Amino acid sequence: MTVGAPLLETQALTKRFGGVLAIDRIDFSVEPRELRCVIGPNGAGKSSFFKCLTGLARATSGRVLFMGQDITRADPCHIARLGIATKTQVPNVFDGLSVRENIWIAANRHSISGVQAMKASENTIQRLGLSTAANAVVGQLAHGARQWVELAMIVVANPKLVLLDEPTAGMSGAEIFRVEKLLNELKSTATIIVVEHDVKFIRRIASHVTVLHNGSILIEGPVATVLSDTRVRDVYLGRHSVT
Amino acid sequence: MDLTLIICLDILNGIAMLAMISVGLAIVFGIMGVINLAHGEFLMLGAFAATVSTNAGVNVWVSMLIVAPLFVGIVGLVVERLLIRLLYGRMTDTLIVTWGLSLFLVGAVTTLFGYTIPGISAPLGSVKLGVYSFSAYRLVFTGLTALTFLVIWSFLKYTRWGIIARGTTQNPEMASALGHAPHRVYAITFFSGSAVTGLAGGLIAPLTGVVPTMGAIFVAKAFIAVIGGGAAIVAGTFAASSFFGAVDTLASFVWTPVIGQAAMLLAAIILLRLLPRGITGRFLERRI
Amino acid sequence: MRDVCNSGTLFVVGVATAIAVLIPQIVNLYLVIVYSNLAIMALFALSLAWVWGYGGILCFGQSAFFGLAAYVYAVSVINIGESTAPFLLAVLVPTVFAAVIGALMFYGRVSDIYFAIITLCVTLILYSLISSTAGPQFHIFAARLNGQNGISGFRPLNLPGRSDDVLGPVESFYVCMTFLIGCYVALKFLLSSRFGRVVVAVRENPVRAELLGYDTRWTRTFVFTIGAAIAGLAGALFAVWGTYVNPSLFDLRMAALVIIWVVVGGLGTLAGPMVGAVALQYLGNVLGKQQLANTGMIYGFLLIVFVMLVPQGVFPTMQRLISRWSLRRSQYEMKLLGDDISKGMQGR
Amino acid sequence: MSITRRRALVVASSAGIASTFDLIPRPSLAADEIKIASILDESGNLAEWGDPMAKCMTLAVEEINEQGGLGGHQIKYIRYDTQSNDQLYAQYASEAALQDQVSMVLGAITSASREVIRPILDRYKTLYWYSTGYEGGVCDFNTFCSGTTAAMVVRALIDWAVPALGRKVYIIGADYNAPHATAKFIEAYTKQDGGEVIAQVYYPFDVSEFGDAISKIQAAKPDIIYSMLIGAPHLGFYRQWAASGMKGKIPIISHFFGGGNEEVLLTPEEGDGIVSCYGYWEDIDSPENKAFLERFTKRWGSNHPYINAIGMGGYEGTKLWWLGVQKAGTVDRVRVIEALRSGISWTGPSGNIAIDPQTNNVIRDVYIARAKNRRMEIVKRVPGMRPLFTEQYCNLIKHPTTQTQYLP
Repeated sequence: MTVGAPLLETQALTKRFGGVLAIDRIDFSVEPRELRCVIGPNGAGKSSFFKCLTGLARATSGRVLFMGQDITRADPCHIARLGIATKTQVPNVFDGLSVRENIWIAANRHSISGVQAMKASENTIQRLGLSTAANAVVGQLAHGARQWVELAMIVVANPKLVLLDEPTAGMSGAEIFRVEKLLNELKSTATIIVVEHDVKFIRRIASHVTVLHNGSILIEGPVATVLSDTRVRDVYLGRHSVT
Repeated sequence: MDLTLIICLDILNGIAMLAMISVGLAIVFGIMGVINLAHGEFLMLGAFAATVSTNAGVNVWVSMLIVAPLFVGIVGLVVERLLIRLLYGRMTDTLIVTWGLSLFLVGAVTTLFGYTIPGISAPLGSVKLGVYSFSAYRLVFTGLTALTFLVIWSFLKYTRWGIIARGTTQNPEMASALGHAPHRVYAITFFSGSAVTGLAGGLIAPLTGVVPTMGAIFVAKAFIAVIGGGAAIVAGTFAASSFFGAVDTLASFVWTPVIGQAAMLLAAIILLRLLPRGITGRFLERRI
Repeated sequence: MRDVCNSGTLFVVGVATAIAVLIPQIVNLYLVIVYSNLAIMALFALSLAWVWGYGGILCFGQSAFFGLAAYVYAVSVINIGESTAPFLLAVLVPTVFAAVIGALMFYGRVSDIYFAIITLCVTLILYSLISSTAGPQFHIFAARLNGQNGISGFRPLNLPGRSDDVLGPVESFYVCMTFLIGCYVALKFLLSSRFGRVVVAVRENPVRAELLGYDTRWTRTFVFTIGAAIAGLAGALFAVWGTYVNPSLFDLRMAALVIIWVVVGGLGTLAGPMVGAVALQYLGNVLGKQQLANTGMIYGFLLIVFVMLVPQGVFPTMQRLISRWSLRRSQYEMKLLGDDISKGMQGR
Repeated sequence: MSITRRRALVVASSAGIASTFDLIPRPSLAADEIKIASILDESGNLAEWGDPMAKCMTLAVEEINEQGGLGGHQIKYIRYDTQSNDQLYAQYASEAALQDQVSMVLGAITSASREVIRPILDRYKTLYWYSTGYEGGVCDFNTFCSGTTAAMVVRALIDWAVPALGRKVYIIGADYNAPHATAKFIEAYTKQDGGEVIAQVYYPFDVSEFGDAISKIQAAKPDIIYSMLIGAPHLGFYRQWAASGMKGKIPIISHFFGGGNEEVLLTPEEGDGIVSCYGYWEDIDSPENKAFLERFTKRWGSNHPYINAIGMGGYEGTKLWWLGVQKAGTVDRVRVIEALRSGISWTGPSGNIAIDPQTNNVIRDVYIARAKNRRMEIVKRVPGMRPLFTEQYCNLIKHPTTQTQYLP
């Protein structure tokens, strides 16, 4: 585990929806250049946790620090501007626009000119092999393809931190392999947090894993140790309940 | 003492009026998401049905409580079959069609009955309160409104149809997967919404002037009440009507009716600014 | 794709210019006056076409800015006399007003139907307030607001700085058409600019736009304000055209009418709503001269029939008829592309 | 239903044709044809007034044509339906003046719409006739107002009511110009007759709930309620008043009541006993009126709504204008105006009407009437009322170029 200040850190992060306690006093941190997987059964609070990080949901209490800066109460757009790029669980793209336009919009935010944005997006289109589809209207593409476009929108923004919520959902084996390669490329420039179910995939990409259960961290550590931990298996099989 | 009492009665009555003209719209909008710009004209049809049948010798209560709802309900059913059904999920098109419908209905009724038909007067006498006297019918009106709300609420909460209807609102696919054709649900919803609107029309017939163009003044108020109420059909409309109605009547009493009206609209703006999902959107999530 | 839109733009501009130039030559004075009114209403429809069709903001109170501008012009021209300053003021006031409302609402994350109702309330408040200014105590300097009767008989436009050269109907018609074409072209340019594409993106998917770092609240406020400015321009021209203003500008009918125009013309286009406004205004004008049946009844009936026959609105339907074949082809291509992507993804 | 559809479609197609015609400039008009136009709301909110006006005007035109028109020239009557939409007022006024080049426009029901078209018709030099009763004060060489003005009816009504019914007057009215303006007359005349106005309250047009009003009145205990409520929603007041058992406890007078056939819309239990004052009632018992009603029934059928002063305005206006034309022997605007201002006087269904050259308003009989079983029974005929307020300010003999409305 590398030393130095964490890139992202949460302190006793808590979120309630009405009466439900979605996440409960989570202390979490990732180092720069780390690829961290967050796993856990359905309803463990993974998505709520992400929502709090991206600003789509306001934490009830606790703090979120990004590069030492408090972003707990910040709006999604300001958080994004700090260099945090997000892929939500369901493909979340501009269905009415073409692939090129989608990626251009993502690039435009931090380009000084439209031309520069166009260059950036063309590069990404090449790099991710989307050139044949560049003019296709995203709404008419298949599920997997739309996820891919969304990943392209993240790549073009060259972010410091990438939050991926189930990036391989609904993808074929070949496509998953493709995503894995992309993540490995991204790792050289950005920190990545991935929420995943596919254990094989996790073993391939991640060094460290955090297991959420009932809204709090059950266990955290190297992939091998965590995945072999009995509690984790119990949690997934629903035998175990943390008290 | 009498004055405060009479003011309270007036406020109650104002609330009842607003609630009554709104609830039919709330059903249609709440369950089907259909914005019916002809809502005012449905009220007008109810009022006409009640008036005409009473003049034709039908007992006034029968024509207000049975004829009016039945007639407007049937009209609603026809409209649903001929127009609304073809426009589900096309909110904007529904806007024009119902707007066109409202113009058409006004014109048609004018052509059939002319501009002036002999009105009917409120049944029952009046009750005395010191120097004041108060129309007994308006008390009954308030009571009937409360009853209507109770019925609708329990219908939606307890009966099979109510539950299916709510289910369809939450998730049409799911509902149809469970074997309830949304179209059938919608048809029945639109019928009952129209019927309630007809009832409202019938009940206000003796309280105001019954002319073909009477609907126009109600539709905006009804909308503001319904939207202000938010997701929950009954509770929402009730809460919003109570709030707006009270503001309006009270301000009218203290200052002038003009200020009363402006105050009500202003209240609506502030409310929606503070609770961007309407009253029940915030407090009574997942209620009826 | 963008070429098509450009040629379309050129076509629209061409037609409009032709009308602007030809009409006064071929028709008599009265029709010039009618067409001026049509141009003004087209401009009004354009403002909502932008706010609703491209900004994705359903504003049920667009007429508030229209009416406000008309009143500002009337009041200030009575006080000032020379019409240039009043005209500018008439556009400025509703713009600022909209900026304030927009900021208040969008930064409160009010949206959709709730925003629609709020804007409707704003219009109706203006209606009831202005209606109740009958007494002599309600006046702005020299201009008496005069309640339901409204203000009438004030000065129309004059050449900037030369208050004696009052514009006649034909000149006014040129002015209206110039503003109409100007605004249309300006909006087209805006849409093809960087900002314009962001506007469309925000309409398409606000959450994603936020996650990409765009402040949708600001974007929406800005779009809304531009729309109000155009509506204000139309309102000012309307006051000049009719030399009267009264509270009916703020009533529910007016508020609904512009929405009807936009939908009939075709939501999501700029030219469509203009066509819709012209068509429906002209229809009303023509129907008013027949005595066969109640005008409202016929008008309403035609509206219903129209929606049933032409669901997507005039303009998009025309476009589809033109490019039906090519559209079918493009869908086929789309499928191929879909396959290509997954291939491409596995390829590397 | 199907019939309606078919008719509507027929209209649609014919409308289409009409519009294509409009695009082509019309050739100049046939010389032997006199054109006049009415610009009225024959559909929409104000239709209940516009429709009978147009019917009465049609009847007047047909009578004139039967009598041979002007030297064999028949009158062509053009009807514009403004659909209760002020924009169309502006458009149709221009069309009548510039395209049809009519000799006279009779039109506008509300003062608002009158103020829309009056300046337009002045600008395009077309004689304008406004026949509806109004608040008074219009002073325009080109405009003739043959309806009653508020001052004359209020004068008549107050002079009758205050001595007969009592001193304390409570004013309740619709919140627009005419009632606010008229209230000043009511106050002035009531004071002159030794009474006082104890309160005034005004309601927006769309209010139909009058609980607070009734409570306030019950608290104030006036001798007379002077109502200036108007339109269907405001009928709520009379209904709720009666329903509260107040009917007959405090007498209601109103020079608005009856203008919208309120006596028919209300039941006798609610309406009977309310006293009003207008320039015409269907119940006027005079040979001229009998003859008129016969002709009207013959033309429009017997089940027409009760004809009130507003409807009758269309007939009066046309007839008065025609007297001017006959006297001038031409339809030339200036000559007709001169002729009219040279003292035209006419005894018609509504009694005697004379044009007052000082104001271009009229000196006419007015009738106080009481609602009884869905009709109005005449209580008193007040002959020769002058345009009281208007004549204080307006003098077209001294200042013929005036084009304005004086507001109290």
